Amino acid sequence: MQKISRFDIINRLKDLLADGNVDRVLGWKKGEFRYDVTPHVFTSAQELEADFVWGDFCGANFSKYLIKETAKSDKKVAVLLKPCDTYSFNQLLTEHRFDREKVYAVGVACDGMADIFKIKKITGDGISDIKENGEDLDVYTIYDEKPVKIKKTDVLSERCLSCKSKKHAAYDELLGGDGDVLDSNRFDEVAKIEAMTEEERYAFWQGELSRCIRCNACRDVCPACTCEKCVFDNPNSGMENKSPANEFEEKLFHIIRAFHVAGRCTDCGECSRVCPQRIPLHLLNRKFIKDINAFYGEYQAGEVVGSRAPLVDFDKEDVEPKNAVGKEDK
Amino acid sequence: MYKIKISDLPALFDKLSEKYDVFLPVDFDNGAKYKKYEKGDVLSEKLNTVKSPKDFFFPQTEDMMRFKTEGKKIDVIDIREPKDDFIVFGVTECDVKSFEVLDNVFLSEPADTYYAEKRAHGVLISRACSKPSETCFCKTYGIDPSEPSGDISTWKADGTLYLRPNTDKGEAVISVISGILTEADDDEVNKEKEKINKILDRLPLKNLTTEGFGAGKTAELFDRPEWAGLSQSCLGCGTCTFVCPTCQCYDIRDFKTNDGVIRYRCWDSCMYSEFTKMSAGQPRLTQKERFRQRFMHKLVYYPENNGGLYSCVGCGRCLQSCPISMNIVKVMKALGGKNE
Amino acid sequence: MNNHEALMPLVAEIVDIRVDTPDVKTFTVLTPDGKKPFDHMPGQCAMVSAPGVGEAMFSITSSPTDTEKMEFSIKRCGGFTEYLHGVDVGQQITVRGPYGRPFPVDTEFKGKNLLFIAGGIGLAPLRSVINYCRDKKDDYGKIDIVYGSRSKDDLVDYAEILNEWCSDKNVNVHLTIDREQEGWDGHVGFVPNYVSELGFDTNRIGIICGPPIMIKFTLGNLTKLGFEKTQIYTTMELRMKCGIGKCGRCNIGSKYVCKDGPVFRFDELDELPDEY
Amino acid sequence: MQVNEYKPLIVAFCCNWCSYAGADLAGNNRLNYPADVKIIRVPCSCRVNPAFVLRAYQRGADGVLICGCHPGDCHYTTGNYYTRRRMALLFSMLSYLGIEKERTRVEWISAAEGAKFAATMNEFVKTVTDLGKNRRLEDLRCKK
Repeated sequence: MQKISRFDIINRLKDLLADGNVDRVLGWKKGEFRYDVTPHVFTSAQELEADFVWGDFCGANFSKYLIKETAKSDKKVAVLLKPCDTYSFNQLLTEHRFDREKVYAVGVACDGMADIFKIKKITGDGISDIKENGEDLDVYTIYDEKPVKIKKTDVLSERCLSCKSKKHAAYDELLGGDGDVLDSNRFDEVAKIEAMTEEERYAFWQGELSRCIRCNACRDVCPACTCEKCVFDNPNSGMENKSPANEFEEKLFHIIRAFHVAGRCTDCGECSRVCPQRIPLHLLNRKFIKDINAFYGEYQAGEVVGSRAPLVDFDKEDVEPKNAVGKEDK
Repeated sequence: MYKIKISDLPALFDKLSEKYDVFLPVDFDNGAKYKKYEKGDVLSEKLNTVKSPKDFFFPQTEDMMRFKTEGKKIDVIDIREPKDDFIVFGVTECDVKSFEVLDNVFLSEPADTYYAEKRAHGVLISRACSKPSETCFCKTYGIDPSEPSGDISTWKADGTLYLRPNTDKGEAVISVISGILTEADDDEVNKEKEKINKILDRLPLKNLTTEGFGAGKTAELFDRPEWAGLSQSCLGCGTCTFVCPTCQCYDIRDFKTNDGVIRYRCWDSCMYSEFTKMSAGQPRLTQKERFRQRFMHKLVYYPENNGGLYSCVGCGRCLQSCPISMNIVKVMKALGGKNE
Repeated sequence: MNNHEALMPLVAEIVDIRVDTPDVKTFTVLTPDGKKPFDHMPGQCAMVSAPGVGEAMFSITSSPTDTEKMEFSIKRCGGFTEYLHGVDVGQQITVRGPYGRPFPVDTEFKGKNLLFIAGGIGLAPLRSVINYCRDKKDDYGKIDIVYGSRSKDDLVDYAEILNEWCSDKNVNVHLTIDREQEGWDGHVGFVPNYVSELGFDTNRIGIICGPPIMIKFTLGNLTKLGFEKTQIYTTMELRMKCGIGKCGRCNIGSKYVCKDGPVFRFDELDELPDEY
Repeated sequence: MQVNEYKPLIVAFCCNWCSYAGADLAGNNRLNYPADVKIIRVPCSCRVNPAFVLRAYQRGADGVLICGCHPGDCHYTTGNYYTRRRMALLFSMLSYLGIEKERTRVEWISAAEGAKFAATMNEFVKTVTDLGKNRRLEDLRCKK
């Protein structure tokens, strides 16, 4: 159950629109089913009342949309940001990707998002409705009158299982209060892979990455991937490619994708959320984050606007590359 | 009509794989996926595989030819090898119908020989959808998932699999396994069909119609203001086009190896910004035009060129995969129906 | 066309390169054994490729009546054309085709007066029709050609225009350049205006090719002269990969430029969405 | 034994100011190192994008070496400090993906260290020879 209700959010957003502070709101729009929520720009109170949703399936991070949205008009846009989204928000500001003055950031408290894929693994296909019921989700299907009761904690999306922070890193106002930076276990999975033998690691990633269909969803959704022309789309880069033609191309794409956001990735988890093949892409990004923390000191991208990213910084006493590999667990 | 106990399916697959390469949907951690049958593989209960079976006929990447160059000389080398017969098992009716859509494109003159060769050697064994998903809307296009077509149709009922060959190719396959099949009548299958049809009436998208779309609707739909709102949060990734069983756009590219050039084709997506880009300009400038192209193509342009047939089969894959959950159903609901 | 191998190209050799303007060259192409690669009709295109560099669609600029060779006039404007402009005679390339719907030279054009209007490299696709009609002059009425370019040096096929076209009895050539230039005593001004000045009667078929902006204004001016859209043709260009209406990128509405075009009559274009 | 003796292909990115000069010195002093090392001169080791390393493997390299000035001696003052961070992360990632960590290496070689250059190359070629062919980051299309 989310701390703040849809009703309260709408009321506040309506006020903001009425005050003329903002002329539009970037929020979540309801879909055909409970879980297929779409990012949408709302321009009126009526529209908000009819279509705005807030609940366990509002995973989409709006930070990246602000680049496009703020360029459209001089009026302020209100944006709803969950705690993890605010880190991306700050990171984009650090990189001067949009004008802070044109944004009114509304932080919403988040209790974690559910993963429909995990739900379907329990209930099967044919979901007709999902109702929030305290700490549970009641999932109704067209095959049964009675709902399947699922504990939300059992179907939390991957990134929420190891939530790094319930504290908003940026906001103009908060709805539902603020939380704390959490002592997250998000590097456990990475450590598990590091502990494997070289052959096991190779086999693991071979299995994961071979599913890639190069739809580019991970890249296009990533708030840190904001190049105007990606090397993979640029015929002059020498590495333009559209298809996972073989194992090499798969690895090339994913290593470069993760590397390019290394030090800038806030670990928002959008890449893994959107992957149609459910490749745990966040484990690549987290590896870089973990290494950066181990080699160059704790760093959380997007925590502070204007912080210097580790890859555009150095220390004379930095670890030598040959000593780095395998020394991640200091 | 023939039948075999579900518990005897491994024997059936073993027998078939002696003669054919058999591909069937198998459950993996990340969803169902077509896989070449190996002993011990179990047919998935899930109807939708993440990727559609179009892969077998129109693979994501396909080498077409090689070039050897020496000085100013070029040598074109045909690298196609003869294809063996293969079976794709457990294809749902929407996916079977997707081949009709692809055939109209690839087999129309001049035929695409790469695709045609695979179609000639592929045997489609379909299956009735006993447990459709909430995202299914094949009925919208008049597709009947209780009456699957393909070379052989199958139904699952009461621990038994019923098989009915529909074509010569299908008969040939049946003759390979006839030793382990027994003859059956239609009763159980008819009961199963009835059951399926009752379920179809409970599907949430059962009332979706194609009203407002189809041949001749270009002028009416092209400049509708709704496109801007529908496409505003589209990321421009290619997920919908890559999981779609009917999307068929491709790119032809060259890869320079250390020894000549491979010309290959790979799936492309109208959602990509460089799709139509040329030195002279770009006719589809923003994501709105690209987004509109995809749906106009499926719902208007394709039917215009193919006797009213829509190039969507209602499999629902894009509903499940789109990162922002924008999809053809939402587009049809926003633009279709009666226009006031 | 060899229907069975629609995507399989033929090897061809560049046997002659003519420099037309600073950025246009005309390439003469034959098969390695010295023949014309394939037959075509005026207005049709071919996919020209250099393996590892690129493949692109070009109009065949030589006339079908030339049974000896095939020619392409190509402007340098992208990666692949840059490459072509750098090669020497003897370089092999690949070609496949012919693709697309030709100009209706044997039906609607037959017995009519023809008015060709071209700008810059836009003459390339029309040259094949012009020469076809010149070679079969008994089948057609009077031919007028209005051709303009930025400068005298940018006129494609200048030598052929002067030496052959101008000396043809039933051909009238009207040349113009955008700005005054030393050594030019012909007309100066933009093509659309020149067309209005020349004031053609409507007893003819118009065929326009050139930059989009030129096409737009010329069409307007022809309409003012009383031309119907049903008697004006043009030829289009969009990005293509397959050439046979399957790869899905050159469509305008339900029409594929590679298959249903590149030649369109303006009333046909009116029915298509404005996305080109 | 001699028939199939495996000779690895090594790509060495050498910084123009130190390592490339070091290679020169090695040559002038007639110090031997295997001919299978292909040197690519770069203005600074910092010019080496991680994609270059991967592309070298794609094109058939069995080992990749990045050579730059000693930290603190960069011609551009700080370039190699960035190289150091970048490559530390890249190598760690490659190892994470199960690719032999010994295949890729960074070495600091000054213009005066001709002997070190030759010794490094000899030693690296031996290491890669022992590892065998690069199988985990190969692109089959580029083979043969």
